[in-house]
Amino acid sequence: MEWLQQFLPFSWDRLSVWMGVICTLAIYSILYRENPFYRFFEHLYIGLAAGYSLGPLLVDIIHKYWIDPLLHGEWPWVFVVPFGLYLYFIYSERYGWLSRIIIGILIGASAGLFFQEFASRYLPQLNSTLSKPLWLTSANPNLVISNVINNWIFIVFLLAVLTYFTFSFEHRGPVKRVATAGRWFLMIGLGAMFGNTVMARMALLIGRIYYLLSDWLGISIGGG
Amino acid sequence: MWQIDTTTLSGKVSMALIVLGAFVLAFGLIPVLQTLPPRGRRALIAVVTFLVGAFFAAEFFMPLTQDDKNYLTPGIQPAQNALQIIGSLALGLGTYGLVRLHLRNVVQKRGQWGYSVVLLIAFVTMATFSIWNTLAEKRILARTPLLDRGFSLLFDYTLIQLDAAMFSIIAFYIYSAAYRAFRIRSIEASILMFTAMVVMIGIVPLGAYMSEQLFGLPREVPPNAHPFSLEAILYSLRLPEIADWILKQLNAPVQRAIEFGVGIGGLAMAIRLWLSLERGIT
Amino acid sequence: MSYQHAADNWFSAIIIAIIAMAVLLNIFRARGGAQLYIRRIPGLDAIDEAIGRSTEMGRPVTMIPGLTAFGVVAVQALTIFKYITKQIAKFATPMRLLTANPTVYAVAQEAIHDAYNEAGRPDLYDPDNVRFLSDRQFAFASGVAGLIQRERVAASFMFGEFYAESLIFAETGNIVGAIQIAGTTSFTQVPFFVAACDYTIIGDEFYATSAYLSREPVLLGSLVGQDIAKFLFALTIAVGAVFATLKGVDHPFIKLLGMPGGWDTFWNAVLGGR
Amino acid sequence: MQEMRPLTVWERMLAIDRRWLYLTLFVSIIVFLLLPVRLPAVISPPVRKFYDAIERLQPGDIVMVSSNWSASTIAENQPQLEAVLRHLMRKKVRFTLMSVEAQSRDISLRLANRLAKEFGYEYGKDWVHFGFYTDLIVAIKGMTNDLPATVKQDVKGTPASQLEVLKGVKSLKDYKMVIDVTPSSTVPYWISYRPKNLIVLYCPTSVMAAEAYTFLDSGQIEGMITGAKGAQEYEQLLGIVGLGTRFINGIQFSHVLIILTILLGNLALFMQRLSREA
Repeated sequence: MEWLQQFLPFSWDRLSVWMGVICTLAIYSILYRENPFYRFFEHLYIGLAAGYSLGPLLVDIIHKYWIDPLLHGEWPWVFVVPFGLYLYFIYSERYGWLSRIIIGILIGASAGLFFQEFASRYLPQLNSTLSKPLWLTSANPNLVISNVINNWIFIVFLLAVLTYFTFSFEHRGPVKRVATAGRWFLMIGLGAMFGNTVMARMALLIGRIYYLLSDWLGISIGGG
Repeated sequence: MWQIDTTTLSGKVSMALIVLGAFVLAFGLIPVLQTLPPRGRRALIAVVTFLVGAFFAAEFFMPLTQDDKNYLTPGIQPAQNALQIIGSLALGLGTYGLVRLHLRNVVQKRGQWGYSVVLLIAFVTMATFSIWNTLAEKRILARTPLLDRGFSLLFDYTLIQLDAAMFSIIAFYIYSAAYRAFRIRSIEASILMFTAMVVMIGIVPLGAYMSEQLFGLPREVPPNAHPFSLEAILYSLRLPEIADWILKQLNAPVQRAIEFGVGIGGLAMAIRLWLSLERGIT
Repeated sequence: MSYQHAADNWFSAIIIAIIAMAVLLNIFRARGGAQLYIRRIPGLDAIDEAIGRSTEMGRPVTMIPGLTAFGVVAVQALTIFKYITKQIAKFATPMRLLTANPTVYAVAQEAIHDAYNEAGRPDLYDPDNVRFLSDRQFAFASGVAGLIQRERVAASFMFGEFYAESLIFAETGNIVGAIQIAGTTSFTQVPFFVAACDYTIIGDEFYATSAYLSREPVLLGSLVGQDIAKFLFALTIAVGAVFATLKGVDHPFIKLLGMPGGWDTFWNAVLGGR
Repeated sequence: MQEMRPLTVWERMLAIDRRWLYLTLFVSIIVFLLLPVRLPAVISPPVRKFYDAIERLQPGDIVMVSSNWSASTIAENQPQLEAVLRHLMRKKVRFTLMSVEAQSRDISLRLANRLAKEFGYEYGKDWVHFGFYTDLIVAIKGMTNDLPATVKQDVKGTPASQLEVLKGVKSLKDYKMVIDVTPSSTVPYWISYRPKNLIVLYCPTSVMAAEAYTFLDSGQIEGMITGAKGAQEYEQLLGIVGLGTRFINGIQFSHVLIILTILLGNLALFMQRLSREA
């Protein structure tokens, strides 16, 4: 009976593991059908998640960037929070528009910062695409025929998919064929995403079942 | 000039007055702002949005005075900290909205309000423990066994488990959809499915095992082998190699074309938002 | 490899300025009343075909904006639903618009009401047909699945931003044999829609669909400007690739086309009389 | 109207209750995890480049680890973060952690504390955690211009100026590398706003992996570990048995199961349509 003693939630660690198992099984009960057990734990989850975020928010940000500087006398910081609180008028009819001033600050900042992102994120990709030579020439000595073939495939695929995403002119004749090919090439990219997404979702369930087998039931899984 | 010595009593008092003054100013300004007509309000929002955007855009576009810096760069760092604060207030908005909704459910005894009580109790308990834990880490509050045990139970063994379980459900939906929803009904769907299956098998160890045991393809290629020699070609037919080639040569250009579409669309959207051309949204 | 400032390569400032001009000019042209052309994407033909077949079956049609929060994508999804409602109003086919966001629900009521008026059938408008099921992801999904199965829906239209729960809609739709058309800007969901639905409108096409239907000037002008930018990218790639083939990948002109530091390298080479 | 004839075997197969399918998957994964099969991984090029990039680091170099995952993707991101931190500590490299996801702040801190004990890494001298940041772009730009002023203090409240690990570090420019362990699209912001010479290494959940191949091609990302599968490859390179190795049988055989299920579903539909026309 000794292993039962070990297994049941008498010690603090075992109680914690059992708590984790109950939560997991409660969420999985929705697979059978919606039930009060699931609903209780779902609301528990939403409440805990919202409550937890206040720690990092208030201490790691508000305390560090606002309260601490004020305690050290850096007075210009004082205005950020009082005006920032206008955000909380968002639900009121009369004062709702005040919150949109502060939202305007956030939107303005994200728009102003986007120019650097456009340059940094997309131009190196543009440059890397046009640095793909399409023929064996003396200008690129160490080029191999397989590179040239791959470069052709790369640029043809890219331009075809780009053509598919154009809308301000009618797709007729050769352009229509290129756009249709573009949608088929798009399917290859989507196939790669499909395969990876299935792997991701399976891994999350495998992680949960591993927790039940290993941490709860104590079965050792050595990865085969 | 931007610093008050708060070690002295007079320093502390003046700082407290400044804080009070800031709040009085912010909330005293509201009646004044309310007098603005609707057109004036939209104009004020548009001007604020434009000025904030202009600051960051200008810092990016202005020529440099010395290494990697221009006239506006020193202002970037404090502006970032201010945005960090406003960003966290905006994040807190979601929590505020959630609590407000469920409080109303409880007060008005709206249907199933019992669950709202559960949510609010969980919220208050976890908020207390989370704030206490974070403050204890910064050695502002004492760290007691109650804190360690309570926070660990609520965080490690409840919130973490519920979060992990909630998202693992999706695997079940994918599996039942695989049986009844994923139809190979058109050329497009068959291209997608075939690519997905090759990638799914090619990227896992099973792909290599099958290539070697079932199809007898070579495990590796002698370094000096000619690119078109038999070994090289057989080697490139292994499932892991095919999957890697699909991902690197066929999938990459498609993703890059999508990136260009998203990037150009993003630039157009940034300009529209910056100049408040987007009607009805903000 | 990254830009701290446009000065790292003024080519970036030039290309951003050209695209900005293209977008703004076309927006003001459209606002000035110019008729900007946006092609009718095949997705719209698929929608019309689905509407036609659903009227033969005489069973209801569902419209699902998903979990889309109120914003640009939600407004455009409702534009598409308005178009569908006007088409089915001619055959008095019953419809259900199911939302997971209270703001979207309120705006949707208004949009569907206008749609029936514009179709000349205000009598068909029933406020109960537009419903707010729940703001929780899986509760909303099971609510939609239940309705699709109970009413043996003929066609299901899903437009907006979607997450993993979209699989439940698509699967239930397949079980009852509904025709399904989806359109989303969330790329991670597109593969599943393509596999599960009859037709899928992908990424930028979503914006083109609503622009085509709403003729909204800012959207039209922006799309035309974006097309010009895409043509500019394609041209740069073609010119650059040919140049790289002839002159070599490390030529200063290649560095000029987008690499940080490329501007100074190029002009030093040119002025240095290479 | 629906003819009243007995359902063919195919129709019964398609009309199977969804809950039987869920049970099949659950039981199958338990079986796959317990299979005593060990298939060595093939090291994919992105993982090989990731490993080589860290191998090139010298003891004393400083690296930023951005951990942005909550427990919802713990099965994919935790194996990655563990493998990467073990490799960094083996190389005696200084590292600093930061999070733009609230939950990740405490998860990554607890995980790093556990591993640091194993390698004798001292908090404050060899590694620190900078805590939570609401906005990633704003944090990166701030740190690129002036790291101590942006960070101000670590999770333990020690001012940045007194952190020994930050000796000689004025901004992100003094870092060798950033490793982004994330389930969301945070890497494009690292690519866009980082200092010029900062190497970016990427640990995405598999959902985000396909999109990143354009950044691998352009060199904006040096290496990538794709989900738990990539972690298994990395563990094989490190010669350790971690969660990736323990999950891989579940992953690869569930792929086979999914493929067979899709084919079976299509076959059942095809046969059903055939029998209805006959």
